[in-house]
Amino acid sequence: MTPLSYHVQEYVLLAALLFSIGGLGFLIRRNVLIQLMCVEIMLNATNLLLVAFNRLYPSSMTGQVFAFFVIAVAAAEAAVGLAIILGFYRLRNSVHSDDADILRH
Amino acid sequence: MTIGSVYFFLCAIACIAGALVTVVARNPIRGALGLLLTIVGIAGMYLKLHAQFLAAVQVIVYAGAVVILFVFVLMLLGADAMERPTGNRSPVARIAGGIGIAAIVLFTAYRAIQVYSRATNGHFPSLSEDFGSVKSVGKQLYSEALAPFELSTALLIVSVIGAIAVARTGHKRTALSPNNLTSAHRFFGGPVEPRDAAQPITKDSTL
Amino acid sequence: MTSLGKALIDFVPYIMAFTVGALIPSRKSRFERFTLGVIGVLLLAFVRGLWPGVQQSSAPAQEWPHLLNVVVFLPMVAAVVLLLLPRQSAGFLKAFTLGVLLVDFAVSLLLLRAPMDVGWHFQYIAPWLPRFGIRYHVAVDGISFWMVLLTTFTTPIAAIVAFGSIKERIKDLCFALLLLHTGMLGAFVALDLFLFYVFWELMLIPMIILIGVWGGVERIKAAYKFFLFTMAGSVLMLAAILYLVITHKQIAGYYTFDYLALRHVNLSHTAAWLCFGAFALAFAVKVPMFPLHTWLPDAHVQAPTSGSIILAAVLLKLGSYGYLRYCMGMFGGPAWAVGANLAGLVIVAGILYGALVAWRQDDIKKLVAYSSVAHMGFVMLGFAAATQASVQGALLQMVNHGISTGALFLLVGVIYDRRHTRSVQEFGGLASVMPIYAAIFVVVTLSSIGVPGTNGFVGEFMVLLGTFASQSLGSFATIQATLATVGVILAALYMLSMVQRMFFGPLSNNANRSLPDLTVRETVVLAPAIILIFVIGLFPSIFLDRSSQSVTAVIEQYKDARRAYQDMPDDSNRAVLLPRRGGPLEQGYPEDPSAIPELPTVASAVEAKPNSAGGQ
Amino acid sequence: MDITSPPLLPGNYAPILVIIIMPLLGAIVNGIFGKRLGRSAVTLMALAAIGVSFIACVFTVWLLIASSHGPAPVTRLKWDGWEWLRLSGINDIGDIPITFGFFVDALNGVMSLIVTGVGFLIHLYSTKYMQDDPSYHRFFSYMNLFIFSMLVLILGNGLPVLFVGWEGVGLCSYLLIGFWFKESANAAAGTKAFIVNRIGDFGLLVAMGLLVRYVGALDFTGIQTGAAQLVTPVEIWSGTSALAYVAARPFEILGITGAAHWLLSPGYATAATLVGLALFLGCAGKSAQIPLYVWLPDAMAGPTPVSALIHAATMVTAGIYLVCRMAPVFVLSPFAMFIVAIVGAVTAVFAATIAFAQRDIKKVLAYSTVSQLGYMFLGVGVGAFTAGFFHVVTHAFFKACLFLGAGSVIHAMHARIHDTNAAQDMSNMGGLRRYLPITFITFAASWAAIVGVPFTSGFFSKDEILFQSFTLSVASPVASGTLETATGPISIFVSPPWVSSVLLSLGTLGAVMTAFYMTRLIVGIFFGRFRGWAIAAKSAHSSEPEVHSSGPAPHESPWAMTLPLVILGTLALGAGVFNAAVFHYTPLEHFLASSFGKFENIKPRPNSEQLEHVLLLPGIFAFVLGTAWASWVYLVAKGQPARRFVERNPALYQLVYEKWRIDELYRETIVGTLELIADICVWFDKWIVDGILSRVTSFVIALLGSSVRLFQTGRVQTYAAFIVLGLGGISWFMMTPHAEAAIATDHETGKYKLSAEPGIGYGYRWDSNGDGQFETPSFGDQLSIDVELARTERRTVTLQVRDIFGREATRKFKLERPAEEQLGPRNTRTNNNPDAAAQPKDPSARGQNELNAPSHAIQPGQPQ
Repeated sequence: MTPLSYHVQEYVLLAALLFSIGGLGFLIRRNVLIQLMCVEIMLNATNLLLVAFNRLYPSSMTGQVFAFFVIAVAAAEAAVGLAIILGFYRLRNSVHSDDADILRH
Repeated sequence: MTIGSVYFFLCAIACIAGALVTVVARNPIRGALGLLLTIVGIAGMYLKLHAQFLAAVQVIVYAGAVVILFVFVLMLLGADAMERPTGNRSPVARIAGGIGIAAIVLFTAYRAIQVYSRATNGHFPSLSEDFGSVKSVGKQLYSEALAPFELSTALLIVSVIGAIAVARTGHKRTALSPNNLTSAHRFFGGPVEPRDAAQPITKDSTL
Repeated sequence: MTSLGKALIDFVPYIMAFTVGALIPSRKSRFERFTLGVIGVLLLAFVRGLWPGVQQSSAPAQEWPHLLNVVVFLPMVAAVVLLLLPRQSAGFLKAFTLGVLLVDFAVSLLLLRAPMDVGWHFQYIAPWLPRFGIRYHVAVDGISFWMVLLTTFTTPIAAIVAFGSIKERIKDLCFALLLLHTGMLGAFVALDLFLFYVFWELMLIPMIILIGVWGGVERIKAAYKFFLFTMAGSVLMLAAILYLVITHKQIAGYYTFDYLALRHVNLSHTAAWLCFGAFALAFAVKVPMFPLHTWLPDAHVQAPTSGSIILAAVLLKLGSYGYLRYCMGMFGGPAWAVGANLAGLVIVAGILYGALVAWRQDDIKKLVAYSSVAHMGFVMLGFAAATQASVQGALLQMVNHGISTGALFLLVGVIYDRRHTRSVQEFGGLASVMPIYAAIFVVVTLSSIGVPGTNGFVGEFMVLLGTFASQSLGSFATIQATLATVGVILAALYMLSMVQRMFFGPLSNNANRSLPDLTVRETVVLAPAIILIFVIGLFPSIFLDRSSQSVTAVIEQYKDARRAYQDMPDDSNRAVLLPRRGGPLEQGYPEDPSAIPELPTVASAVEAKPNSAGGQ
Repeated sequence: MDITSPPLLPGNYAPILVIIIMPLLGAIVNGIFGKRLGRSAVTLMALAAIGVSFIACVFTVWLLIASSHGPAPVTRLKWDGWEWLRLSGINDIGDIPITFGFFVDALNGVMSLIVTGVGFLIHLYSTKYMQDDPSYHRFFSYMNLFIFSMLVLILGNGLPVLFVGWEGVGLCSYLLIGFWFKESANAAAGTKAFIVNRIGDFGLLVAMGLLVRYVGALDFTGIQTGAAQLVTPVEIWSGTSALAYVAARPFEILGITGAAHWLLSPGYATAATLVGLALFLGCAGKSAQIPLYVWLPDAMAGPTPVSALIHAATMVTAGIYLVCRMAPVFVLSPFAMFIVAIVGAVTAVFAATIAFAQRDIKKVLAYSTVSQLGYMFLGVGVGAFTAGFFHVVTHAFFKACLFLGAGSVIHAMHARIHDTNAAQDMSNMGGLRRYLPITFITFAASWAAIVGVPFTSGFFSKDEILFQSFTLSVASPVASGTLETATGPISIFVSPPWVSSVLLSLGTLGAVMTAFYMTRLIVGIFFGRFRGWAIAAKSAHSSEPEVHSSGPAPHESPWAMTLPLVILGTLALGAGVFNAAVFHYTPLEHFLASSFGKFENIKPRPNSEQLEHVLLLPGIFAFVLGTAWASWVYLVAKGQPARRFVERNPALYQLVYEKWRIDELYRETIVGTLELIADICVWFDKWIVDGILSRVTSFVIALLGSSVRLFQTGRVQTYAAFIVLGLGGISWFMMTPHAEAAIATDHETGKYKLSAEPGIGYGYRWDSNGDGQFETPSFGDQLSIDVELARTERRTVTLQVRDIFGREATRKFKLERPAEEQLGPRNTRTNNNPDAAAQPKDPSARGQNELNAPSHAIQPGQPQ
């Protein structure tokens, strides 16, 4: 039985698990902040996958570079997302995602 | 069971536990901490995969900045950030949806594993020693990926400005009341009030 | 008889006409006397100038090719200039618009100089989108000639009425009127199908603004309905136009949207029927024919008086003009085959149905709207019968309906401005309170019923007698004509019962007790219509001579197209290009741009018409 | 009959213009400027207009009489105006120009004399009768307009111009009947008159249409010359049509085969009959015959001079003029003549019965007019045009005199009884001969004429009609009596011999009734005790009257009213001299001969000469019986028998008093069904037509809108869930395996190379030898394969592909190498659309070809 961490399958399985938990969280939870966190989890899952495959084909570092950029974008996204949540909170003084239904009328 | 597999096992457990805590936690602060745990677990994974630079960036940027930002906003919102006891939505539908999605994702992962195990038996090849180091990533970063690198700086600046603009308290924007929404009546000159009060609205008008 | 004496003799009738006109008003307003006198003189000049005998003698006048461009685009240019004028000075805006419209009317009178023999007059061709073969091709012939004059005659009257009763957003009103005027004129003179479609749609927008902004309580619903009905029809027409153009490209090798060329495309049976159906639907909505007429009563009830006048006087005519020009012009076969059924539908469901429904209406405008359905039923019957007399009668009936229904709406507007209600029960015994108004209303009612001596009669008489002797209706001609004549009785029924309920009998509602009689503006506006009613009634040959030759040509082509349609074998699914026969009607035919300029065909070689700028 | 005009005058005969324009001028001047000109000016204008026109008429008729004896007899004086409009004949052959022109010949010369003469007298009469009416000028404007329209009608040179006058007269009667429009009853009567006349006009329009179709001419000379074309059969009921089948079905079920067979066989009528019936419908509308007479009694709502002018002397006789003018057409259809005669006779009797029970003197006179018109139509119907026309002349005189007499009585009654209905009621009158002597004498003279006292005008004209109705008969226009039609010969209807005796008996019965009710009328008004109000003793001493409801004795009307009465009275007595057929002294007949001409199929009975004197008896017998009986009942027995008759059967009396309730019958049947249909149409229009087109479509769109709106829950999660589902769908689609292959063809060498398109994680296997067996059972990654073909060999190569999820897709490629070398650079292009190359260059096909998608199957070069 070869040791656990030498095959990319384990990382793919882990990333899939993490990604589904993130997606699940995003769809189920009503709290906008938790939803944002779940998005972060999903992003991290994909980063893990990128790095794992880069490890599988080590000829160039594109996987890691790409992961690096994903982190940069995630940071920007989190900042703006939180700003929007603040604006939304000020408008509807609640973070419950169901209240954001002005467009519905 | 080598040290590596134990280390891998620990990090995996951390990540999954963190994720579960984030999703299930009633209190968002506990959720943020769950997220922190996940991120640190992922950083550990990076180390295992010889991505030292990325692990550092992960810990500094993600754990250091993003999660702290979350906690900062949570503190700003205070008690209102708490989860409102909803419950009007039947839990059965949500759980069923969740399980469904999880099943699909896991099934895809399993099939992918089958293929890859078949083709390249997923074994990690040996590496040159400075594989994941800052030098090699930096070299790649500044040679092939120079354009995206510069663009990401622009992206970050824009997002900062955007965040400030959106979250500015300054003037109080009036909420969009439903009745002065743009509609055909506005196009035809203000809200439609009966022009001739004397004129009884003919009941047999059509459409 | 010295020349001075002759001139004096020549001048006397004008002086007499002026004095009679000036004497008529019993009021002391000198402006009214002066205008009525001038109107009398103008109409006398109109009749003497157009007297059938006089025209042939003068040399064939030089046709100024740019006349139509001026007539059509003057209002559009004025509309643009209007946007720059200050919004506050309403008076200036009104004067400016009225001035432009009257100038446009005066310029359009120049059209009268050309003898309307067969062929296109005042033709102007300029390349517009050469890649698609779209040309700016405008011309006037016997059919569209009187429609142009009817438009330029009606819009100023509608403008005067509008400025009298509408008090807010004057600038938008003026803009809408000018744009509408351009749209209507363009649609009548365009000979390039693309250009026709542009003007056809351009007309819609100002009409909707007129109904939607200054209308009654449910104006927006009526505006929507009007728009949706017309759009649904015209979108199908666009599809048919494109199919025709592509088929023409396949069989003749080059793109062209020109009516002259597309008329020669003889489609296969199914394609011909589909295209005919699309065109006929678009025009049936506009006419309005039976199943698609329900927008008309709502549009009329909610439209302001001026909107109703233009809608009734001109917009309905576009439907029937389009049917004659495009449906019968390009799809002779299907039009002939559907002729008898169309006549049947139009009689039972147009003339009789319209009259019966009008009889039970309480709202005057709705009553007049349904009477328009009946009158336009006569026009379409005239086209379906397709004899020289019935088509000429139908064309004249279009002008008559424009004048008499326009005047009727004017009169309804008069009492609507005073009492703000249109239901007949509110009025009773008005004749004792407003004698002049009652007298004029009875005169216009007589014209709309079709009492001989007025214009209504001449149109209906020619259509009916044309239908009796119609060949395209075959064995049904006599029965259908008799049924249509019953419409004449019903017309008297609903109009007179309305007149009796409104004017005769005791003064039931004391709100009517103090109603003022016609003001100066209203009499001045009504005078030309009243005099024209009698002029056309007694001297219709002025109008008929100008359309007779073109009508003969149209009927000739209609029969040729039918024969070509019948020679086409049923199963073939390929279109054929009909041979060109030259002659004045194909002057301005779009040549194949890519082809090597072979020997000029007979048409362009025979006579270089001085006016046609020609070429593609 | 030539249409030249007398040598002394150029083409157009100007006085006709004077006859016509003067009344129009009068109407316009009075109408527009009347109020400002003042009452005397209006009177002067009105009377002058009609007077000048009358003088012009007299001059014209005199000229006609003078010039008709000369070497070149001139019978027509014409004035052609301008070309009104132009019609086209059947399928556009022939051009029918209609000119706005007038002409005078014998027939309409006499008519114009009556119209303007009697018209002038009535105008003179009404200057006094209407003197205290506020809208005095409007009345004379309408009267002048009426005379103008009537002149246009009788002088018009063709049916269209006649039609202008025809409807103009209808319009004027509408205006005059509804003159006192303050009471809605009068206005309603006016509208009713116009609409009923309009139904008549419908008939005239249809007749004109048929004439255009079959004769191709509308002016009278054109109709006369082309009349022969009318004797063509017209299929009015095709036995084979669906309608016939439906109509015959019930009879077949019931077994009445005769009726079923009749319905299934095609029905024919000659065009002349159709035109004749349509024309008669027009005449019935205008001259108030059986179906359309209802408007005349209600028309009494207008002022009495109006009734005198319009409903006695002129307008109602327009119908007879039309029949006389269109005699050439009527004569060709014995059936139409039969209908005219029968309707005339029946109307005469029917109207007389109603006149029995009327108390309002104007109503009695109205019904007597309808009855007398029935006589005229009877005369014209049997072919005696001159007799019919002569009765028009005499009737104009005595009926106008009767009406004006009644008017002067009503004028007198108005002094005390102001309610119009009561003032016209016979029960309030009686014994007026002492107070209104001149009115009484003239009334008696006209009574004598209408009753048919021997040697009065009425006697001669009515007796002539009775004689002609018995002797004349109309033979069929075609000698053989049958006409060829598509389905075999049909016989033309000829009135059976017994008809003439029926007509004579009906005429005599009518004459008896006329005598009875006229005597009842004259006795009721002028004899017996005065029932109006108590006459205060004229003695000078008692100033105020004793009895409360008493008043001054009714005074005689002023000279302006009595002068016309005297003139008309003398004419009523003396007019017989114009055409005393009994004494064979008939100047009118000779004068009119030029207008009517000789019709060969109007044949008198062989022994008519002897019968002439014998047939005087019915007329005299009727007069004697009627007058004696009526005078016994009302004069001698003071009306006792009448009252006993009323008590004995009150229902019958009430029915006859309410005019057999014909109005209510029409109200329920025709007007009722029309209203029902109209209501159905309105409902249909609103709910079905509008319902479907706008309500249903808007409902459907609203429904679609709301159902889609359900998806917009407003919760972010639902949107996210949908996004995920969408992604899933797309990825599923992307993952389905597609087996595609490019084929490189080289027909010379026969080498074909198939290369499959790569896919993520795909496995491929081929069957190149076409045996249905895959070379390599497992899915390898062999992307391309080479195939070698001999000449004209066909082979199908199959490719199968499997993706990572194990789903397979297969595709067959049919390869075929053509037999021998074809011209032209066929195989240079090796795009993936091999068969495009095989197309010969054909522009029409090229278009089609580019349209359809490049197919992979290689068909050898035949074009689609």
